[in-house]
Amino acid sequence: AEDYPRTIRLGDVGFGFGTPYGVSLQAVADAKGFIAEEFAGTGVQLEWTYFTGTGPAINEAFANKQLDFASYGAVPNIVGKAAGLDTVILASTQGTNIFAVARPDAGIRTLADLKGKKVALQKATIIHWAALEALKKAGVEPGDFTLVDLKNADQLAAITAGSVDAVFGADFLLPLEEKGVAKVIFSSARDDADASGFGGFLVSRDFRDAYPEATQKVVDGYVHAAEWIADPANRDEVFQIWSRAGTPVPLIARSNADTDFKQAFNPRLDGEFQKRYRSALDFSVAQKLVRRAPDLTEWADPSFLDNALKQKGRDALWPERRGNAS
Amino acid sequence: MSHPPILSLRSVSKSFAVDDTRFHALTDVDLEIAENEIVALIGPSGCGKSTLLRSVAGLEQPDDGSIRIAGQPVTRAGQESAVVFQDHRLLPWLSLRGNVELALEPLGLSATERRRRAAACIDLVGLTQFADSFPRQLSGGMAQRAAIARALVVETRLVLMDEPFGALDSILRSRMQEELLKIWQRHRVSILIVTHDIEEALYLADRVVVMRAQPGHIHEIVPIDLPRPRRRDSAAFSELRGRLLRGLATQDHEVAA
Amino acid sequence: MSHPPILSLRSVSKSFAVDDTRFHALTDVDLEIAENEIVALIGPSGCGKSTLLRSVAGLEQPDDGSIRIAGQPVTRAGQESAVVFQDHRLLPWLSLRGNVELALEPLGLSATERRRRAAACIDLVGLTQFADSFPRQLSGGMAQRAAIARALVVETRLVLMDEPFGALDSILRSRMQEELLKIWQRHRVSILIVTHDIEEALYLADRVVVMRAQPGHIHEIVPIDLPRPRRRDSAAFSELRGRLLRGLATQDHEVAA
Amino acid sequence: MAVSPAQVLAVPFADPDGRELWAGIGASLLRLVAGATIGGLAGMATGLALALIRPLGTAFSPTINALRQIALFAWIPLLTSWFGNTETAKITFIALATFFPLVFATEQGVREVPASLREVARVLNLSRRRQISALYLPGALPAIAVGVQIALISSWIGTVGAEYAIGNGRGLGGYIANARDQFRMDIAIVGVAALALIGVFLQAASARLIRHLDKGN
Amino acid sequence: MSVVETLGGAASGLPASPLVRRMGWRPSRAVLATAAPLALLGLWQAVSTLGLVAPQILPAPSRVAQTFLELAADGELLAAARISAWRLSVGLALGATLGFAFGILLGASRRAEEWLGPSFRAIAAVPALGWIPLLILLVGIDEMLKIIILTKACFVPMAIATRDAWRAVPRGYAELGRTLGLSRRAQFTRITLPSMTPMVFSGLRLASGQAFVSLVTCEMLAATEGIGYLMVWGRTLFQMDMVIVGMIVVGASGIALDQLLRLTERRIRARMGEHV
Ligand SMILES: Nc1ncnc2c1ncn2[C@@H]1O[C@H](COP(=O)(O)OP(=O)(O)OP(=O)(O)O)[C@@H](O)[C@H]1O
Ligand SMILES: Nc1ncnc2c1ncn2[C@@H]1O[C@H](COP(=O)(O)OP(=O)(O)OP(=O)(O)O)[C@@H](O)[C@H]1O
Ligand SMILES: [Mg+2]
Ligand SMILES: [Mg+2]
Repeated sequence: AEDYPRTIRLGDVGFGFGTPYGVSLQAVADAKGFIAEEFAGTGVQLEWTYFTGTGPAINEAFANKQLDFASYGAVPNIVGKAAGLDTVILASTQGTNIFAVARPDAGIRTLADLKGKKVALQKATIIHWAALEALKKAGVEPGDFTLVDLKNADQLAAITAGSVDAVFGADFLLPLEEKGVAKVIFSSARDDADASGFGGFLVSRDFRDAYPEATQKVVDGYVHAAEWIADPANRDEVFQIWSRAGTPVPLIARSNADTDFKQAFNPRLDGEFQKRYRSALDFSVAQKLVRRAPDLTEWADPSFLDNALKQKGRDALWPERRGNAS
Repeated sequence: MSHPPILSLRSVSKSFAVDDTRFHALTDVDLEIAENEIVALIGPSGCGKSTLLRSVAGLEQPDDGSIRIAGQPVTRAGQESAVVFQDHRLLPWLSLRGNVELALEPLGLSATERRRRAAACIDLVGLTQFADSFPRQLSGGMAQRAAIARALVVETRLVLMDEPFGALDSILRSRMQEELLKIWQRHRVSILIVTHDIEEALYLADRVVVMRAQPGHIHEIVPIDLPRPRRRDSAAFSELRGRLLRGLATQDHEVAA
Repeated sequence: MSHPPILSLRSVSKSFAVDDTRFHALTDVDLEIAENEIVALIGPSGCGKSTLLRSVAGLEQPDDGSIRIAGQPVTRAGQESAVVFQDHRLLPWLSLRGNVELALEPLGLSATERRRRAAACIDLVGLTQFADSFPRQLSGGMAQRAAIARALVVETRLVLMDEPFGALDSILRSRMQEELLKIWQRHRVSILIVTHDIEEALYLADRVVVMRAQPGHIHEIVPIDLPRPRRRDSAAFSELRGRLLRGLATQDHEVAA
Repeated sequence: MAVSPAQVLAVPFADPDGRELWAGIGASLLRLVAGATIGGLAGMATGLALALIRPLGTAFSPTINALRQIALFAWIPLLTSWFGNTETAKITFIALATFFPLVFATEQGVREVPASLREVARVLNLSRRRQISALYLPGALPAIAVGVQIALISSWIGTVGAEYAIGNGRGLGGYIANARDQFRMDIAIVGVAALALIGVFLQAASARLIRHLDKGN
Repeated sequence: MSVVETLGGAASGLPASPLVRRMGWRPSRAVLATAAPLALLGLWQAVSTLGLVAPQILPAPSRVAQTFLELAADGELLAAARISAWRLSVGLALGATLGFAFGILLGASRRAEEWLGPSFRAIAAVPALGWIPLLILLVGIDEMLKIIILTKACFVPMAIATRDAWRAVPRGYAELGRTLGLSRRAQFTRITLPSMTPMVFSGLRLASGQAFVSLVTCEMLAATEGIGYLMVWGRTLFQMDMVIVGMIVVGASGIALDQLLRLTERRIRARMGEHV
């Protein structure tokens, strides 16, 4: 009984009018019971919280010892780590598809057209990071446009009211196109996978040290979920699960049209992971989001993931990526 | 009375709406005041003394009857009369001089003329050295004298006073009464004074008007033919006091609010 | 005075700090009050009447001297005495009965006993039918009688009154004076009453204490040996009035605040 | 983003997301009751203590007054960092929103109980407890009543504000925030209207309650 | 008075004479009032130094001070404070002026109260939090939004206070003005206005308090600069020291403005001869 805690608390990003629901891999693991079945017979309770406050909220929850596991974007978890949260990265996750939309009358067709324009996004998020990456590749330097820091809801209002020309964000931007307020000019899944959101599945170090066995089981369940979601046959069911958060299925389908779930939820802590996290670290330092960059090798602990991948030939499903550092 | 009346009220009535019914504060009041006369109004609380005075001051509009000052019907507040209220009502944000000068503003005088006249009146009430003091720096008696100065400065021929010394202690009060008489002798104005103090009425007035309540009306008018200065311990004084007391005491005057 | 004193003051002094200097409100006051005696305090405004009374009530702490009630030094407010203030000071959120019963609470009586005694006292002051009214529903005179009931209900042997009828009009006031004497005759308490009304003092008191200001001290004590009921228009009354008036009038009493 | 009034009216009944309004209002009101009770009682007790115990008042009144000057919403980041996105954070915030107006009103009200009535309590030899229950509390009631009215509005804004800014869980604030995030202006308008209506209702109810209590004056 | 009695008096529990009381140490107001915050500060530093609370939850005061200096040095704090102050002053100036005028209208005219009162109360009932989502659509996210919200926040308490002040002008003063035969204008400037001053000022102080609350609310929810934004940014970066610096700046400016208004009021009333 000492090997397991009574409850295990997991957190992820979520939305919803009533109680929020998740829109990522944990929501699938939750709905399908992949982690719960690992603990069958142990009496361990799983407690899922889907945070509408996203990154900072999850950091606060870790700080207050209200969470054991959480998935969230690289930028906020770097911020948390740098501020002294003692977390450990267990797996990586790509997940979020990043979009850019522009006002139809602004004459913007590609990212390169954003020079000299007013662009809204929420700073200190993976979207901020991904947007700068994507823009850099399109030849637009940070000095070439005006950046306006707005939260999701305000971005919608701002582009509708014409206060900004373009917005970088997630799938919540897509309805704008339907309503004719804006049109999509960029989708990371379609145009540049390197500019997709990237993050990690983290555990608090205290938990890992106290309950290595439970940690292993959680990772096993997590990888099981990633394996299940990677199967294209399950796509429709995934959309159903995600739609509980309030987004209609067709919209989810459209926003994920170009997403390969196998790659998006690739849990590997491999070269690709190293590359993306280094980029996020550089970004965080350059943007002065952190006072000091955390040490990645000390931070990530692939042992649990490796155990999980060894089972049932999952190794083959996700071959190691080299991650040719750019 | 040899002079023509400065003030005359003819069958004045006034009622107030109180919870759907009408409360008759004054019914059919007839009264004349001659030039230079002092008339005191006494009567139990609620008998309409203040209402009568306020009607003369133009602060209330009688339902019926006519009020004339120097022959003119009263149509607006402060017409040809000056008022001294029980609470001095000096404006706290003005100095004594400022308060007195304020009364002169509507007269359209020059600033120097205003100042001269205010100073003269302040001197009359013996407050010259306090002219620049603010009301809070004055004692009750001084403030009341200042209020009298403010009433006199406009030189109306009729001064209305509603219990002007009610808030003062008895010693101060008798001194103020003497001062009022002195001022009156020098200034020659007519005074209508409300009081609830029989002695005060007896000491000051040429005639005492005794009112009664429910409805408010004049019960009797008692001429006080005592020579001035009057002595409160004289037999005639005592006799008149007894008469007024009887006139008042027959009526139950205490009513729950 | 055949009885032992219920109250005795021995060389009581009291000063207040006013702008770095000390203002002497009372110096060296000696006074005794016998059982069943009524003593009136008169004097110009500011001569320390209230300060003296408040010291006896335990509301002020004298700098010097001793105050004893029934032989015991006064150490706390309301010790062995009951107080009637000028303003009735009824708690506005309690009914008349509630106010009177409140005074009985520290005595640790049963609720029924409290109610019985309160009802008896309210009856004594003639307010039985208003027992459930709130203070705002009472006229000034009724509220003051209620305050007297509250003071009497605890049955202390000494009642202190600071200008208890000062706010009432003269007719109501003389009626209250008579009532007070009736109650006193039935209840046999000692009364120390502050007043600024010479007639009131003469009408009520066995002895009148005349105080003077700067510093506050006792100027003279005048025994009033008139039989009760007293007549205000009797020659002896007038004579005593004159004497007290002279005792008071020689001092300048008006001071700017 | 024009939405027709008819559309908006239908939202709380017809729309599956819009229907969450009722549960949200319920959750908000529960939170309001919890937070306002804690904050209100604490505020009154503190105000009473500050006014009646002199050294305590001199020592802490200025500090509390200074803390009061920190605009309410400025507490949110601190509270979330202390309590996370939890009920505790929200209820603490609501309690704070109630606490400050009431401390101030109670302290002021008790201080302003006329010295003349305090003296009555003293000469009547009332016990400390009775002085508080028979004199200070009823005497301060008008001031406390005004404080309660301010506190009620402030705690209602605090409730919705906490839900809006802290997120997670049901509540009217979360409802509005979500409507904005999903760009459902019809739902947002319904939420804001509910916010205003409940505010007006609370104000009217408190005014009536106070009139009922304040029978002595 | 005999010696025995003096002793008796003292022994029976009479408080010491004023002389003794004056000699005895009594903590002065100022000492007590500063002792409390200093003690709290000490406690805070002790808690941090002893590591009882994680620094990311409650940074030490020294850390906060350092952050304050850093933010002040690189101009970030000043820039934020400047934009917030600008919004605040414009909102306060507009809101207070309009509120004053509207309050006079409500006070002076029964009909205005009957016609405009209900809609005024309805508007007043919706807090800044409610206005932001709607206004943002109408006027966008620019300065206009903040100005409107702050103006409304000041307008409401100012209008209420002015209306009540108008109604609270003692009837006696109004009557005096009439019996003196003052013109309407003179009655307003010489009597009504001066006697309204204290209540209008307390309305102004209330308005400034409301302005601060709304300023922080809208800067936290919909702004890209200002002190409120600085605090949200601190939260995003998980740097509580930055958040606390923001709180201190907001609190200190709130106190400063309140004191400034009190002082102005005292000056004005003192010049009008009142004892304050
Ligand atoms: N504006 C009013 N509305 C209703 N009733 C009024 C009004 N003014 C006066 N009254 C009533 O009219 C009656 C007469 O009032 P008034 O003030 O003239 O009495 P008074 O003789 O001056 O009494 P006091 O000696 O107490 O001053 C009172 O019963 C009073 O309640
Ligand atoms: N708490 C106090 N602080 C300073 N001075 C005081 C205080 N209480 C009374 N005094 C002063 O002591 C003097 C005596 O006051 P007291 O109230 O005893 O006079 P009084 O004889 O009752 O006058 P009145 O007839 O006006 O009631 C006055 O000059 C008063 O200003
Ligand atoms: Mg009257
Ligand atoms: Mg006195």
